[in-house]
Amino acid sequence: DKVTFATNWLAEAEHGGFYQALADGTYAKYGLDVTILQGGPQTNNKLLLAAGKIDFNLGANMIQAFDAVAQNIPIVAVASLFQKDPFILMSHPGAGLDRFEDLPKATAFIGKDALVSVYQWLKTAYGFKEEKVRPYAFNAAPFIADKNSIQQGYATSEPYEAERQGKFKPNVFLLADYGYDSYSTTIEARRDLIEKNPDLVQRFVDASVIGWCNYIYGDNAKANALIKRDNPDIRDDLLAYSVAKMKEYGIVDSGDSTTLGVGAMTDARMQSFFAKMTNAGLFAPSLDYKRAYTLQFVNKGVGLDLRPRQ
Amino acid sequence: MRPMRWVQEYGPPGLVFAALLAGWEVFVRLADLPPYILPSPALVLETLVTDRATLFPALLTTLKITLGALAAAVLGGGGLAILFSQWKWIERSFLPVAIVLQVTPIVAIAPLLLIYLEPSSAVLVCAFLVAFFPILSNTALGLASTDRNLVDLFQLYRASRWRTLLLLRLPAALPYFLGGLRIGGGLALIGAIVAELAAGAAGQGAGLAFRILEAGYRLNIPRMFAALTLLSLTGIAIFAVLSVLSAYLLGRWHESAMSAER
Amino acid sequence: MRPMRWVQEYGPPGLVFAALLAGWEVFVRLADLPPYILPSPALVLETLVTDRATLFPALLTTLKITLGALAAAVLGGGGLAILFSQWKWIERSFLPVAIVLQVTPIVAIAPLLLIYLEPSSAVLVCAFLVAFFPILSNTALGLASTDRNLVDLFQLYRASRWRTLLLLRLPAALPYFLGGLRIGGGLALIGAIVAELAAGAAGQGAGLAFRILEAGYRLNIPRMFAALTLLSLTGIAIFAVLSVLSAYLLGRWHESAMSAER
Amino acid sequence: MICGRANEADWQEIRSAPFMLQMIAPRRLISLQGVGKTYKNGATALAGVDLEVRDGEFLTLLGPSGCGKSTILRLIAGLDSPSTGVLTRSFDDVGAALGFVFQEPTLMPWASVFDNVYLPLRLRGLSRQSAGPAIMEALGLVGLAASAKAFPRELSGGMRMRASIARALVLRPLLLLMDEPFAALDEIARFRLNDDLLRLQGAAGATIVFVTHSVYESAYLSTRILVMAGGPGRIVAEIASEDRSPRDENFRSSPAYARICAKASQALQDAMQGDY
Amino acid sequence: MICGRANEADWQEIRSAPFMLQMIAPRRLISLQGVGKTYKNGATALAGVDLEVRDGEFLTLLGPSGCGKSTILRLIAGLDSPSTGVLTRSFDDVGAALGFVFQEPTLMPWASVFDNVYLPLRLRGLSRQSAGPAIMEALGLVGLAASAKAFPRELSGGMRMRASIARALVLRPLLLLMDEPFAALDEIARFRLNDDLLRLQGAAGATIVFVTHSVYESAYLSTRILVMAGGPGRIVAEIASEDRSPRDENFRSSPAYARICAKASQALQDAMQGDY
Ligand SMILES: Nc1ncnc2c1ncn2[C@@H]1O[C@H](COP(=O)(O)OP(=O)(O)OP(=O)(O)O)[C@@H](O)[C@H]1O
Ligand SMILES: Nc1ncnc2c1ncn2[C@@H]1O[C@H](COP(=O)(O)OP(=O)(O)OP(=O)(O)O)[C@@H](O)[C@H]1O
Ligand SMILES: [Mg+2]
Ligand SMILES: [Mg+2]
Repeated sequence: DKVTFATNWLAEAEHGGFYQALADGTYAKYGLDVTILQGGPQTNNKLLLAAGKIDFNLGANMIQAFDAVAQNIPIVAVASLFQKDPFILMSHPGAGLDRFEDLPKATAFIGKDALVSVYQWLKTAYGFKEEKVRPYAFNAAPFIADKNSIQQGYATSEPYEAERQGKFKPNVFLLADYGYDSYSTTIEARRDLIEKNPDLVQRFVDASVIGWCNYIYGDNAKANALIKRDNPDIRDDLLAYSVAKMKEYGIVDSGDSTTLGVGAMTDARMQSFFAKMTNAGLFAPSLDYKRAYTLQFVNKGVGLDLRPRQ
Repeated sequence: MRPMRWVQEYGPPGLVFAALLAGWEVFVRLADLPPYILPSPALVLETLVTDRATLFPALLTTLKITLGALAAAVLGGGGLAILFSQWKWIERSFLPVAIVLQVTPIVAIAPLLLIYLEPSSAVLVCAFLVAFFPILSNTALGLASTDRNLVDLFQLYRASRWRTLLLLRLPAALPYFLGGLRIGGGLALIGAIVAELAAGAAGQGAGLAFRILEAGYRLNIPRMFAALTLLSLTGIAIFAVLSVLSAYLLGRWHESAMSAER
Repeated sequence: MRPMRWVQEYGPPGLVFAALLAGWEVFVRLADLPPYILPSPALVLETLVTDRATLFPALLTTLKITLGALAAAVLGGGGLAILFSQWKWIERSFLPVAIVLQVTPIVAIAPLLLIYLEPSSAVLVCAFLVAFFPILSNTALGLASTDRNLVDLFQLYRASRWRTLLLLRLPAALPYFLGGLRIGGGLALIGAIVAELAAGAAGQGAGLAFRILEAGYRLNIPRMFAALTLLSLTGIAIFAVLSVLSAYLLGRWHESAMSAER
Repeated sequence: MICGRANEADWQEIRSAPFMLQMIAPRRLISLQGVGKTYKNGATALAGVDLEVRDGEFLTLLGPSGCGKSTILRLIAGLDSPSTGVLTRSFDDVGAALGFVFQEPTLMPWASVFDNVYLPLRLRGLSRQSAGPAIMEALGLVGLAASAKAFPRELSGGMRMRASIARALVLRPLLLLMDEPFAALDEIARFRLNDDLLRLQGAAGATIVFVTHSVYESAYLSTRILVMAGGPGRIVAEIASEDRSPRDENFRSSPAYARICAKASQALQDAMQGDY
Repeated sequence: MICGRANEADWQEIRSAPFMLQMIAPRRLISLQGVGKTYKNGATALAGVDLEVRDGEFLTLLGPSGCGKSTILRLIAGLDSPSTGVLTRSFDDVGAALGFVFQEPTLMPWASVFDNVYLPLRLRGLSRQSAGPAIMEALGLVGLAASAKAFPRELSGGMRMRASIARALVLRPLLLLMDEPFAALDEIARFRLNDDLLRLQGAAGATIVFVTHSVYESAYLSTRILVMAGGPGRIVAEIASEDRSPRDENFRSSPAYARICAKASQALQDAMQGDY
């Protein structure tokens, strides 16, 4: 079957598992002919999914999935490949911003998409203020130039660039460690596809999960080659760094996934996260958030056998 | 006779406008498009009303940036055009710089600006950069298009450069300048949007751009369209105001502003 | 005498340009700015050379979109201006639509366009939307500024609307149109950049916009500046070509293109 | 022609004419009845003008500056419409070859002299090639053959006016409206062109409505002179030139010529009574 | 004036003049020596022109259309520079009040008639208020007082030209260059303005260089007439008007006037030999 899967950014290690499944023939083995469509800074592929132009979309977090429910958009998260959202805040070391509690007083370089989601939670949970926010346009220079500032990022890339260019090792705060328990890098599909062709969805989920396990634990050279083909500007050292960080933080494989398999999602965590977001004022408590996901395709232990035995 | 004429002038555009809206509404209904792909005009209007508390303050913010940028563009673009017309070597030296400023993408230089400027000034600078070039270019063209015989006349009276500029070249360039202004007005609005996205503050004091983007992220497409509608109406209003100004300033002497009858 | 004149004409801008570059270099060195904040011109040049394999194909992609958009803008903007000049009710009905298209932010409508169009066409449409308005607006102004006495002459000879357009209004509007084209040329380039960001393909076939953004993301600021330099040079080249075209077409008759001596 | 008693006066004149040709009542090409013209800014250029243009005549309008002569030509050409009164044309609007020498040259600055003169032929569908001889002939007539390739900006004032005359003549129009065509020319060229004009008119049987400030020119050329007064513009006198002798140097020294000159001068002087 | 023998000829004329005033060699304001002018497109408008303008004289240039009269005026005014030869000015460039009536009205379309005439005074730093009387006087002179508030577009051709004349006169210039100023005016207005011009010149002691196509006008006004021929433009004859009797209707019927007219006509005819 021909399917198109859209990511949320230019090809990078954070999409590694999908490229892995494509590169090593896992998708093919599951009878899928997959095209990966790269995202970009101003693209909104979720609308393409809603309009039926693509079959699967990479969801950055669950907030947008809840949004879809709120707007009656029939999009459902069917698997979550990241157990922890790699979203971080980073600060300059030794500038009085070494503890998470210090961060709200700093100037914050935050992108618009994070501002309308994560940051809203940070406001209620930790007292961050919108007045401190400066726009972050995927360019860390203003952060590096200002010692009293913090900046958003992904654990897997921004600290590396800041370190390399800024010649200092920034403090990194993974929000997942501070209570931000959104799933991340979800696979989203249209509800009608789930209903009409659950088998296709299942095969795509399973193959992607296997791809991710192989990317993290196996030989990912081919996947990286494919990533570099799609995005020639990315460097090997960055890819290596990203993979290392994903392992270090247990982004892909930690908690539930160690028993349920990569891609795992649970009702309990969804409920917890939704409660937090409701608290932050993002959603009405009455929202039927359960429509945003389905556990039908995950928690089946797929790929557990690919984990290295400790 | 007056009302007849009014109907004649504004009837067709009114009809076309109504037809466009109706066609849109019908299309949405027939194709049964969900609101997140294309909301119907009725829904957009409804959203405009229900979300007015969010949208109108945002409009105000954007409007402020727009007008500030337009004013800066008039001063900057017009002033530069005047300098260019007075000293050819300045034109040859700095026109390339002006072109570079025009074609440099805001998103690329916004971070640099953010390092050195307050966000509010950075936004103004970005919006200015988008809007100033048409005014510069058209004014320069107008200044260069001054009737040669009148230039001779001023030379005859040994008018100084500046008086020639003030009394001859500027009035002669007025139609061109106003044309540039009409283009620049819309661009200032886009500039405000782009600048806000690249360098602007968010949250409380955010402008329409942020609202549009936010609505897009939150997949609230009807609200996005409501904001876009406000933006469009603002654009039309700016153009209309500048057209009236144009007609007022040129009415008695320039062909472009005169009616066919004499 | 010829070379003397050449020096006189291009000496000052050359000096200014060199001074700007030197000032930039000195500033970077004295302030000891790291390359990720502001790279020195020397470094930018070096990067331009070392990264040429990435940058020049990207430039080519962007250039293709730019020229395509400019051509579309000439046809679309010019054509619309002609329609407007021929039927007032069309102008009154569709000018607002044109303004709406001008002020609608690309980033907001690109996702919608992508639903209905191929990415490559969507990019072209976006870039076109950015570039067409100045051409439309200036051409319309030019068509309306035709010498009233010549219009009378054509009316006398019972020239048809279209012949009057072809033989009278179009030549008369040429200086204005070319002015609009010079503005539109730069805007088409920006449009290509913006469109690429909002709707373009990434990776292999990506244009300069992605290189700039990606380089910014990776804090590879020297490469970002190298790409920006290419972009600026492209903008200047487009402007220069259009200026030469302008001088060629207007040289013998329009004040704006004539030298001071007779 | 004045005050509605037009026809009676006509017949008297025609009866007194020496040639049989004149006995046939000429067709009326144009007639203005009680025509007034008020411009948008409120200035009244004409009030109550009665006038008719007859087939084949050479009608001259004479009057002080600003009295409405150009306005009358524009009304006749249909470039403006009267604010009051009636204007009727009895020639086929579209078919009739109409020529108009405006008071200002009105050339297209982007076209060469040749192309400017080509314009009327081009609008009739003639190719540049086939129009060539006619254009060069017209340019030759006004002495501009050598400047065919020049652009209007490169011409002297008189040359521009001559190009404009050539453009009006190139169609060999049946009705020719000329607004001070020779004002920018020296007397010798003027005399030459006067004769050329009469020759062309004779050959084509054209009707000419002419505006001039020169009493002498009007006396030399016209079959009929209308003297206008300003404020607001109206027709105050009509002088028929009953002499049909050939117009040449001899005519300039004939008593008929002198008489017409004197009459016209007097009428003009009367018209300007009270004027500045 | 022709061919370098200027001074001798001058003296002969001056000696034959009836008034002692003429015995004092007038100061030379302008002198052109071997001046040629070739335009950028290669057209040679003037070749080897020797000419001087003396203080207080009324010098008229007469010649066929396109022979370079306007070009000479432009050179004198310093609006163009000669391609060959030398042009010297002995008056203070900036201080001397210079007036120029261009061949075309050259009015600013965005300014009223009043403001157009105000321009030269404005450039001298006068306020609108204080310039008012002078402007209205100049407008009255050309009969445009009633149209002070009109815009150029709302004027007739002759009225525009008159506004342009008013603008040139309003400064009471000491050197006045006039390029066919009265061509668009009727004879009566023309005569009136001729007299006004002479009166103004007498009162101010101004020098006038005048271009006209009318032999009669030149004979009536000038102290000296230069006849030019074209292709390329050059001066072919000089006619000094030795009669200093007052210029009025009597002068027009005087034998001196008739003699000058005849001479000028003949010179013009000779000059146009071979021309079209
Ligand atoms: N700007 C110009 N470029 C090229 N040739 C020119 C230009 N101006 C004038 N000429 C040429 O120079 C010659 C003299 O022009 P000029 O205007 O001095 O004539 P003129 O004597 O004033 O004629 P007229 O009585 O028709 O006004 C003409 O043959 C004309 O074609
Ligand atoms: N477009 C216009 N708007 C307003 N008033 C006008 C316009 N055109 C002409 N007039 C006025 O109408 C009157 C007649 O003008 P017209 O041009 O017919 O005069 P004319 O007899 O041709 O004069 P001239 O001999 O000076 O050319 C003038 O008083 C003039 O001011
Ligand atoms: Mg007239
Ligand atoms: Mg001349």
